Amino acid sequence: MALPGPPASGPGSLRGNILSSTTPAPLFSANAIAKNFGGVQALRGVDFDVSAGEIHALLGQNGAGKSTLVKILNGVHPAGSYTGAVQLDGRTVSFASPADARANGVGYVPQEIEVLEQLSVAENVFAGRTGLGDGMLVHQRKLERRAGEIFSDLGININPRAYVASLTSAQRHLVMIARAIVLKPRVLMLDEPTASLSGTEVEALFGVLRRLKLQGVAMVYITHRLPEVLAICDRATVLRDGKVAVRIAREDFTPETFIFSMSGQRMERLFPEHAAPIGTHKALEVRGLTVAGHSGAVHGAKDINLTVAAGEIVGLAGLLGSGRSEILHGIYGRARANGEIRVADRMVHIKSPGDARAAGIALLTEDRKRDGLLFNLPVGANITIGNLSPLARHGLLRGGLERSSIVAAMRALNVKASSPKAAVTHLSGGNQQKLLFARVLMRAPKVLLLDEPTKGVDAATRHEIYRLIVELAEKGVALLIVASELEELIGLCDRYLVVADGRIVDEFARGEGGEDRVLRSITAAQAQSHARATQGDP
Amino acid sequence: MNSAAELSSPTRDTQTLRRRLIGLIAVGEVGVLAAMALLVGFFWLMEPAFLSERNVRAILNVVSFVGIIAIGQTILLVAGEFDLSVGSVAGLSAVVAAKLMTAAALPVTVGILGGIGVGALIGLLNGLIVVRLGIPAFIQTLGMLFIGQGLIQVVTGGYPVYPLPDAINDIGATDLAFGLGWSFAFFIAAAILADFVLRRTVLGRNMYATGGNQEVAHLVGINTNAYKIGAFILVGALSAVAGMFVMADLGSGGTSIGSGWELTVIAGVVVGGVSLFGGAGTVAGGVVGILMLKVVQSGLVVIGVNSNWQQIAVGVIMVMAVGLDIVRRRYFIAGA
Amino acid sequence: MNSAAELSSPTRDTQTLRRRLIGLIAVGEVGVLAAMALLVGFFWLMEPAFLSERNVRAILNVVSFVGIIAIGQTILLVAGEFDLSVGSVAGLSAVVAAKLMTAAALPVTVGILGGIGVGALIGLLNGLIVVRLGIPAFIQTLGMLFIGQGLIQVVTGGYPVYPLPDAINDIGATDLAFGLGWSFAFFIAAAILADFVLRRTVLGRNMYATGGNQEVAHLVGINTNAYKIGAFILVGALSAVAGMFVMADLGSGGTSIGSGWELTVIAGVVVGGVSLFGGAGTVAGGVVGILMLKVVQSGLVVIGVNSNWQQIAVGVIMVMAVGLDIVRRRYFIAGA
Amino acid sequence: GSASIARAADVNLLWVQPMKDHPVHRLMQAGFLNKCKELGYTCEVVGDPSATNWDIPATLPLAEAAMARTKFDAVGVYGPDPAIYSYISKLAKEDMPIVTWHVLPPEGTVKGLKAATGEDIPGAGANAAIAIGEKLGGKGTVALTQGASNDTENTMSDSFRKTIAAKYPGIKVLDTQMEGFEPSAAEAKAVAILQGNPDVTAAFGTTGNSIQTWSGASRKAGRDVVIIGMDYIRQNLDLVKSGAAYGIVAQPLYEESAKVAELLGDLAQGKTVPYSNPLPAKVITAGDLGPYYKMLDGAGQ
Ligand SMILES: Nc1ncnc2c1ncn2[C@@H]1O[C@H](COP(=O)(O)OP(=O)(O)OP(=O)(O)O)[C@@H](O)[C@H]1O
Ligand SMILES: Nc1ncnc2c1ncn2[C@@H]1O[C@H](COP(=O)(O)OP(=O)(O)OP(=O)(O)O)[C@@H](O)[C@H]1O
Ligand SMILES: [Mg+2]
Ligand SMILES: [Mg+2]
Repeated sequence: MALPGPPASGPGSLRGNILSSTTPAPLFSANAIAKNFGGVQALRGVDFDVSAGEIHALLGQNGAGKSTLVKILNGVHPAGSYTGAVQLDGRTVSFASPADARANGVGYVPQEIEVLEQLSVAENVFAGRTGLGDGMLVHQRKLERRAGEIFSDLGININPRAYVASLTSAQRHLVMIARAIVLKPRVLMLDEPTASLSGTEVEALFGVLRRLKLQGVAMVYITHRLPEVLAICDRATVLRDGKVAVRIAREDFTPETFIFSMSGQRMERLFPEHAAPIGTHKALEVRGLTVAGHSGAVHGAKDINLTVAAGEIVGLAGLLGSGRSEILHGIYGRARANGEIRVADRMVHIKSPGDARAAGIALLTEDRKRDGLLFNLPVGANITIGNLSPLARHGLLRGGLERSSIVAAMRALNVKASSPKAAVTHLSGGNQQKLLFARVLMRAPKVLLLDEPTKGVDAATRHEIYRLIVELAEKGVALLIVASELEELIGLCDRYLVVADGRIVDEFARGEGGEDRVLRSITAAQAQSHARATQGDP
Repeated sequence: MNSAAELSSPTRDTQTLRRRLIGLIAVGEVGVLAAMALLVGFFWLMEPAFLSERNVRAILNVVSFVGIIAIGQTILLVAGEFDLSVGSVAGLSAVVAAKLMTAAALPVTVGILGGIGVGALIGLLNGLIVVRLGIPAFIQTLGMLFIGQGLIQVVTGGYPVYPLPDAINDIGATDLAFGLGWSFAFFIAAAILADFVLRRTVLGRNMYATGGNQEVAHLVGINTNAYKIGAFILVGALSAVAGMFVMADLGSGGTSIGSGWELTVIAGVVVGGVSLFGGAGTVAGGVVGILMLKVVQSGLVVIGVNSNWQQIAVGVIMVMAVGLDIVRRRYFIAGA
Repeated sequence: MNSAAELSSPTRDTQTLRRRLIGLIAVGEVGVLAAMALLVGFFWLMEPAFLSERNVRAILNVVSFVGIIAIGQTILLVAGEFDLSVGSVAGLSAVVAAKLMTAAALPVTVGILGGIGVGALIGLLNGLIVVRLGIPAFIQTLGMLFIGQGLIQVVTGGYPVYPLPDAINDIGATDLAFGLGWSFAFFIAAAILADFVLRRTVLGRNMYATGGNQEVAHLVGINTNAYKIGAFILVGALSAVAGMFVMADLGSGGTSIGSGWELTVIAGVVVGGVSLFGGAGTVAGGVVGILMLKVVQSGLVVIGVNSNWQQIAVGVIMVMAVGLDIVRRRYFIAGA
Repeated sequence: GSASIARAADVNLLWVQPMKDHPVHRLMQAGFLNKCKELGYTCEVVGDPSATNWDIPATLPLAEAAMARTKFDAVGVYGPDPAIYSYISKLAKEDMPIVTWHVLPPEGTVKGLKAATGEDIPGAGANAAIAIGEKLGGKGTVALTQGASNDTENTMSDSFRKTIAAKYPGIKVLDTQMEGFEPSAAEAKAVAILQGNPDVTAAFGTTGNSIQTWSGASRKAGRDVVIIGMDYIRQNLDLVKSGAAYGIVAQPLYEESAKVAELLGDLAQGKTVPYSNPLPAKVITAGDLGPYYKMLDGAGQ
């Protein structure tokens, strides 16, 4: 089996705790839901239900309709904009807005990052709560304390007073999860909550979800990470093209059944073989790079030394907020950085992303909503933006040429959109991700920096992306990849580095390492830096 | 970053002091307060009469009119919208109130309530159209600015409503203390209340959320439409109050009350750190901002700057005050 | 949604026709064009003289002044900024050019170049301060509006610059064809060029990206600062051109040229579908929007609406035109 | 206060005028300041620096600021809006001698006001009506525009209308339209009036720009219009001379402003002055331009 199973010491070992599924009466259910987006039939009569104390996985390929379904169940798509019925406790409910859903004890963690950047973490966690038993007055201290408690439950260290604008995208995601949990919901719907979390954080989240489960909360859990389904879910419903393809009981859970029911195909192996030999010349060499943390709150990165050979795939592993993204941003000229960068043995001075691109470097960013998509331009123009010079003569766009290259790019990455003129908001999350991938590939970069390249991408397409990455490597492109799923780095990379506190602390070759060893080197590094700090020796 | 690191070696005491100072500088209103303090000091040095009772009183009096509107505009900006019709609503409410008291011979209180009602109604209309129909606030409230100006002419036939009942003139002439009247008292009370509501209540928090990111606010269950409409109504009502205070002060329901205020008010509150794009700013900041603009205008006259150059100076100082605030943020908050 | 599904049964032919029609309605400028067509039709029915050659000519002439600025403002709005100083830049450039030609007795061409230079320089200054120092465009350009007004007084001492050299008066009086002069020719040529650049060139595409999400545009390697500064310079220079055309038309460097244009121009282009928040809109739309406003103003006078009600009607029609556009989008594009 | 009596050399006068930068207001300020220079007074002008917005609340604190700094002996307050009367009375209560101009409020209506000067506004309107009535031979249609709605212009157009109705029943006067203060927009509006009313043969405008507005419009509309407007600035004189316009109501802007300086100076030096100081405002046509050109040349304009 090429698919990795759950790690031995991971959440999977708790499988026995799960109550056997003698399906109790559903707490929350959807009957014959159909939803049409101006011609696109996103859902075609879906029946779905979840019981108290159950974690129900909702699976499906990108664009299958998962997010649409939970948005209906949460009132984001208000009653009247779809057909079918929603029932809570056996009573029919029609939510006109998320406020209605919340009032009925339905919590929701959206797929895209939706936070209030100008407010503090605590204020975000309690956003929309009217009072805390104190009438209309806000007790800032109390909010901060409660938020702090929830974060320590989640096993993470986020300062409740920090402004959300200074958080990394994974931290923002955790803030959204906390925001849903403080509601003490009876039903909790999580749309890909772990897409940007790494192993440790996922485990902490699972701890919380298990506690909620024991308290009888009904949960809907959407993910593309199949091991998580094995680890925590009681039942799975697979959507395909807006219809329920199959319902799977826990007894029948295997990654193969999931993949087959989602795509109708069997997958031989998830990670392709990286056969071609790695080139000998250094495509990217970074010496003594120090990256300033943005807006003061993120630590940045210190004294980074790394090389990536042509045709080599190098990964960056680490915990949330460790500075992996910052390293990429430093190289790409997005964050202020000092140090030497060489591309193909030539020293380059990168002051801005424009310089990086001129040097043949491309970056795929992590937060597609904030840093990736241009919502004012259609799908096609989103792909070609930044790559227009080859499509123009004397600054004049050549319409035909642009169109054909867009179509080719969409086909190569299997971007599912009604047409190149479609609005990007109408694309499902995974398809948006593929669109951005198409954009960075368009320029044929020599060095490709990928920050969470498969965030929100379904298993089948993930396989496509892995194959693409390997193909690029075989063509001599140097790749530096940040991925929160360690399996991904282990399966894909020729070598991966461990980042902790903004420094590179360890390195593993292909096949080496594993969750435990990586964690151990992170802990060691943290202890060391703590010691350094208390000795007062900078 | 580097300089901060170098500085971090001294003893604990200076460190805490430093941190406290930075904490103080980080307070939102400090930027514009500092700019204002600088200006006041400068004007006073150049011409001590600047701080004479007479001048201070004149400044405080005039700032109370636009200041009352600035309170509402700040809240509306925090909620993510803005209103260009404030001046014309002020003027319309004043002449409606004046007509009710004179032509319709109704009691003064009815006239005042009528004026406030007109303001609140226009605010409601603005809010409904912006929120429910999705017309951009710029267009709706600019349209309302024109409509209000037209209605002023229709109501008055182009002639100021004059004279007014004595009761109204008395309101304008009352000296509560230190030569300041009802308009100033109302302004201060409203400013303190509004600042408190924005800072410390759930209502205020939800207002920030609404303006910060409407989509998110909606998602977390805030009735963003209600908040926005409420803020529009508030602006309308406060504009009406301001218009009627001007009328009482001048003793005439003039047809040009409020003309040109639309940009003054927004400029003032934006100088005071309120964001044009929603979700940021405080009433204290907005009020100080507008006070600063009036201080500048008055100070330039006091120190005898040639009148042609006064407007140039106002423009330059306005930009510089905001620049100072940006520098403060960049070096003391980000770098802290 | 449902009705669309029910309608989708007929034969292929009507379906394609329907799709074509919807495609036409979906074109961005159709909303405001439809509103304008309705209005023109209405005014013409009420008073056929509305479409008399002379009236049409007069409307086109006057729209060419603000229209020239609207072209620049549209591009700047697309790039995500806006400029409130356009009117005062127009006025200042006009009087500077006039002074250069008269008091300084320089050749007319030097005067014109000087005027354009002043406009471009102010645009550059606006751009640099907004982009490099991070001062919000609202404050910087409002400050510049004041500065410009002050400078007009300084340059002229408050008196219109009059008489002007004959060469300038000739420019204003030239009849190129159909009674339309240089300002109209310039306006049309510039509008066509700018529309083409925004629609079909790399420059235009990058402008949309810059205004859509500056961070993203920066990350894909676009020099967003350069684009914004460039757009500011363009607005400044075009404002100068417009100001000088007004001056040539009037035969006098008046001190109130351009006063009040700041809101008119933005209102016009926003009515034409250009977004205040950047990244959306076309020059064609912006130009049609401002034409519509002028048509309304003229039409109301021609059909003899009482002057008190004219402004009210302008306000209402402006809001309704945008409303029509929103309805169009909601039902024909989303539902298509 | 002015209890102390000043000598000519140290007379300090203040001039308070909202919408300070309007071109016509600038002309008045020049009249005042030049007269001050001539008489050896120290004079200052304050007001809200706008060319389009009439904002009294914004103007008053500027006057207060000037008075906080300098002890003025007398103050001129621009009067065409009753909203300023309460301020006049307030200053008068402090024993400050106040003079207003451009309107002549009947004595006693504004408490404390010492003197007023200005043209006889209804008279000006009547004169314009007679000039147009004669020129048209008692038949035709007249368009009427104001810059904005304010006491001076309202009064003048009312008297124009009344005089026409009384003396020339064969002449029709259209509803008043507002042309505003921005020249290109004003001209477009005038063209629209001509288009909407093919019978218009004359136009009267009560604002300083209207001669330019109407002569431009009549040229663009290709119509012969008998035009009368306000203010003898050079461009208006030229337009009358060239025949593009018929006449100018020679508002004594310069003279009334100079008169303000005289009145204030006298009051400051303890002299008594007459309350009402009306000045003639006749209609001048192509034959009467000479002295006006001379006056402008003399004023260096
Ligand atoms: N607002 C919208 N307008 C138009 N089409 C939409 C809209 N939202 C979703 N769709 C379409 O509905 C379908 C289902 O989308 P949805 O977001 O539910 O997919 P998903 O299963 O969540 O996929 P992913 O795994 O990529 O997040 C897609 O074809 C998508 O393009
Ligand atoms: N200049 C910048 N402007 C805006 N956001 C930035 C900037 N630089 C970094 N960020 C954000 O900060 C984050 C980078 O933080 P960091 O490198 O510490 O995280 P990480 O190790 O990748 O961990 P995580 O899993 O939390 O993303 C990114 O999410 C990015 O969105
Ligand atoms: Mg989804
Ligand atoms: Mg990251």
